[in-house]
Amino acid sequence: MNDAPLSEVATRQEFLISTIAGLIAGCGHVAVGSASPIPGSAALLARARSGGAMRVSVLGSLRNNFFTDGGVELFDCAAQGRVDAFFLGGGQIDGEGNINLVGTGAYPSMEVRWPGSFGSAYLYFLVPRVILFREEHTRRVLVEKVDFVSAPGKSDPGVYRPGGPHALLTNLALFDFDRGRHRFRLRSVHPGHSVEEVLDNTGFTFERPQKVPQTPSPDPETLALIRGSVRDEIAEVYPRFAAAAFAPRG
Amino acid sequence: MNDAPLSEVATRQEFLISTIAGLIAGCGHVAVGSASPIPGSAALLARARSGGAMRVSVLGSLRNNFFTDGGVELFDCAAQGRVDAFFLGGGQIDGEGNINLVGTGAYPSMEVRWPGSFGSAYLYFLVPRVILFREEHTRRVLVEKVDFVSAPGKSDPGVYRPGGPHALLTNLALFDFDRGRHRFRLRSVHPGHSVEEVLDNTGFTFERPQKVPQTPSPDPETLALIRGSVRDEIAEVYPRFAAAAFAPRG
Amino acid sequence: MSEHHIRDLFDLAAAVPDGAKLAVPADYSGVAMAATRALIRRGVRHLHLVCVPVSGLQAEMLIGAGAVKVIESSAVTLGEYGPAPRFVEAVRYGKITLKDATCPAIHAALQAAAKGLPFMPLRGILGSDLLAHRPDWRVIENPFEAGDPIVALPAIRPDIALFHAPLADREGNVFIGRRRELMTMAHAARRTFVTVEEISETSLFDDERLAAGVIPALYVSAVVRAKSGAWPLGLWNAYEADDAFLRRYATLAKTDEGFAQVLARWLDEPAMAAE
Amino acid sequence: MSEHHIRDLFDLAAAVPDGAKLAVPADYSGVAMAATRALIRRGVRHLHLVCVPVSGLQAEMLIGAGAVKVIESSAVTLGEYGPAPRFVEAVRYGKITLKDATCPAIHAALQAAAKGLPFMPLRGILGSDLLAHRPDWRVIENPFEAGDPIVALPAIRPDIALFHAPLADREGNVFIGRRRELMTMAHAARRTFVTVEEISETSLFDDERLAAGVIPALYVSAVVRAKSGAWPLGLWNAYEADDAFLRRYATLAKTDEGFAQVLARWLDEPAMAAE
Repeated sequence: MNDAPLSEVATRQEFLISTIAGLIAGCGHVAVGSASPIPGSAALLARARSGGAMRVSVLGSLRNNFFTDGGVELFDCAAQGRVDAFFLGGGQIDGEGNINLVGTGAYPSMEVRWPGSFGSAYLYFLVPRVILFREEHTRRVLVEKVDFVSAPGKSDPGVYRPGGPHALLTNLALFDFDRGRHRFRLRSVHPGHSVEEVLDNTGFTFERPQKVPQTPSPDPETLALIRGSVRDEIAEVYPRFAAAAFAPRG
Repeated sequence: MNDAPLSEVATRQEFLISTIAGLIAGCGHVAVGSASPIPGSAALLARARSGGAMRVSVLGSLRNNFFTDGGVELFDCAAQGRVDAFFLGGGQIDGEGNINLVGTGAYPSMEVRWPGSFGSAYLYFLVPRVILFREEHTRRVLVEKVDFVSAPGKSDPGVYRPGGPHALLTNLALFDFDRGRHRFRLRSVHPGHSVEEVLDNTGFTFERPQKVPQTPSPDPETLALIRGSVRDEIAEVYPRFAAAAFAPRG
Repeated sequence: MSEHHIRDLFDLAAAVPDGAKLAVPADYSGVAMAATRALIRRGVRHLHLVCVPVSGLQAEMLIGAGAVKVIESSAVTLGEYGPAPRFVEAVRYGKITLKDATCPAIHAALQAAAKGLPFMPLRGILGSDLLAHRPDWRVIENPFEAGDPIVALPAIRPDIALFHAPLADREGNVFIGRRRELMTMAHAARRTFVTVEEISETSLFDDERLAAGVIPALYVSAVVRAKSGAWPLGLWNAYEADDAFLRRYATLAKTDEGFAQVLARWLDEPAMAAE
Repeated sequence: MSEHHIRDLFDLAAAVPDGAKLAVPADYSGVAMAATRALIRRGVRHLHLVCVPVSGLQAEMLIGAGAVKVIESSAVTLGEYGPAPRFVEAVRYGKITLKDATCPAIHAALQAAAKGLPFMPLRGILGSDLLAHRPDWRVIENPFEAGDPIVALPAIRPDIALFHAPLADREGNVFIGRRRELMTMAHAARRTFVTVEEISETSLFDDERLAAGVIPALYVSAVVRAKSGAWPLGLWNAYEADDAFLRRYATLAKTDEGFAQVLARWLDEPAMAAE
């Protein structure tokens, strides 16, 4: 896996797009928030493969966003149970699935301040399948305990919470989240990387099978879709991403 | 006052329109509910006289209704403090200003059932100047105590209530409502009627001045306005009313 | 659109189960009368009718036909044509369960469902006998100010929202213009069935001006074409109510026999385009 | 429109008092940057900025210019152009009071104000550190189910809502299309100031399609024409953000000197049409 534009080899972004698309297959409605070109591309890929069964709402798009009730609609729609999957990131993500989009150090005068929590403190509770996606896989990002909980990975019994973390994808590996044990479990390591590398670069403990499989690479058909209709569609919202992230068309 | 179409004499409806217009003069925004041709005409008259200072929202109109947020907007708008006057009727109205739009006898299997409370249980609390308007002036309508309180004339201390009853207009007379004492006070009796007639036909006690004035009749200029632009505008919503209620143009 | 097997009014009526909590709009908003006729023809029973926020001929005829068990409404009236006689009769003899409401309470309870909330607070209502007869409405304290009571209304989540609109497209997007209460109904309900005058071959999202007044297909389970689908009621910007029908109805429906006669004639009217 | 004396950006800026609670939209919605420039020129101070539900360059520049005392937002970021450097700096040195929120909480609190409610309940949030740092947010019991905690958010009633739209008419009706959050802002705020690209000589209510996406003049205090009024940000369906400006800004604003330089240059740009 590398960024070289060889048509038979996926770029890093194409690989991630393909992997995320696999995580949301079968969903009826996938919503994509702002500043999310890779999840957006993945949702468009999954839709292309669904034979018309999947809806996708890409925030910021005019052509792939059918909301007509303003900024609140995504949140209402999720609370109605009409959003099956969503994507969240995090400046920090910890082993219990807590995410931090606010900053490091003591609140409020933080050493490092990030933009803020966006809709995470709500959507993490209400969307059944939340995919945590953060490209950087380091002990700086994947920590034992976040400095600030923008949105918790687990809730007390009695708290209304139909949603929560489903998986965590980074540049190195893919984890499932075990909602019973509130811990991540390594599902697969990406080609060119090892379990040791994952262990070295992860600040929290996690479960793993005795033999960790490799994350599958996209097949040629998938790559053609990504470099074709998906690239064209995502370019509406993320033109610079579309120009840089994909290998030339086959 | 009669229904004869003599251009110098107001019809009963024209007289009421003129009287209501006087009650809402100076308001910034007057809203008119459904099935209210006389209040609607009165609001349009008051607007015509205001020199552009008054807004009017007539429910059911396309030309004189600028709401764009659906059926809830009138109520939200009132709660925001942006509706200065509204009109309510009542199958029964009692001496404390309670109104009943539900029926007579024991709820729920009532002897006489009326349509229902509409928005009264809300707007009566929130609109500063609610005009009670009921053409029939009898002891059947104006009762000592309503059988069912759709909306109360007064509220306990501590209840949020910027609005309430302001006046009561019937075919016989005009009353003010004293919000301190929670009682009506006779302001004037319409031409051709007497205080005795009002007393005989009112089921509740009310205050009155020693000498009760006569309700003023519309002047020729007002009648011309009513029979001109007001008639044309109200015809959009109430064509049958517009055809029947007005004297021929002068 | 998720229920592609619904292709005509017959299918639509078959898809409304007995006992459904059915939300319907006020006369000014677009009432699916052709679909209502199909419902009565199929003999629907035990409906829990939620009127948003009031109803007229539709509730009246469903009640007269014996299709309604519970009605939640702020009013039922034929408006200019007078009282709704079958409603009045059913109330007097306790044939239907009443949930008397006030307009903004129904809007707020639907908005609660549309926001996935268990309840919505609302001003007013305190001291009204409505509250005394609605054990499902509670009075709570404003958590931000002691001694400030406020009503809490439980969310209304209809099983089905049913209404008539001027236009939809092949995807199931529906133009409702300024009739935003229809949007709230669709957001709040589990399923939404819409009848329309016309179906556009191009997407309603192609025109940004139109788009602002569109319910997205995401919320729409089925669209069926029904030309003059609001008749004998009117449709905004399209046609007026049928004055002669409504006059005749208001007179005849005062008696059981008269109602049976007007209902039978209405059910016998020639089938509509989509039926 | 109620404030007819406001005829240009100078008047508009003069009508925003120091200390105002000012609601502004997200970048995708229509940001009144020309008006923001006029505000900074007039030296506005102590603003309580409510970002609906996030902000970018606008909050960043107001903060850099020392105009902001309190900021309530779900995020401040330059998006593709990276962190908002003046915001980050102001946070680190405690120069502004933070009211960190989450997007639906800001929407809900504005909807509470638009409905005249003291508060709105909202799902989620429980267990987030946001709640720990927002003493104005409360946790109450769902009155309809014991043991079901839910957050109650106090209404946000802005003194002024300020945004940029493509079109208004002479009456003060403003077309906002699908950007309904602008409608909620206008309903919630005491006063609403709008800058627009164009002013139509005919009423926006003449076209029923357009009408569905219109904020009625009833809620609009003043409309001022400002061609390219969102620049250097973009406006939906009209123009893109100014890539070169934003790149330069993101680089220069990392230092006090760089920010002073880019701000001074921005304030010196030739006056807009309406100024």
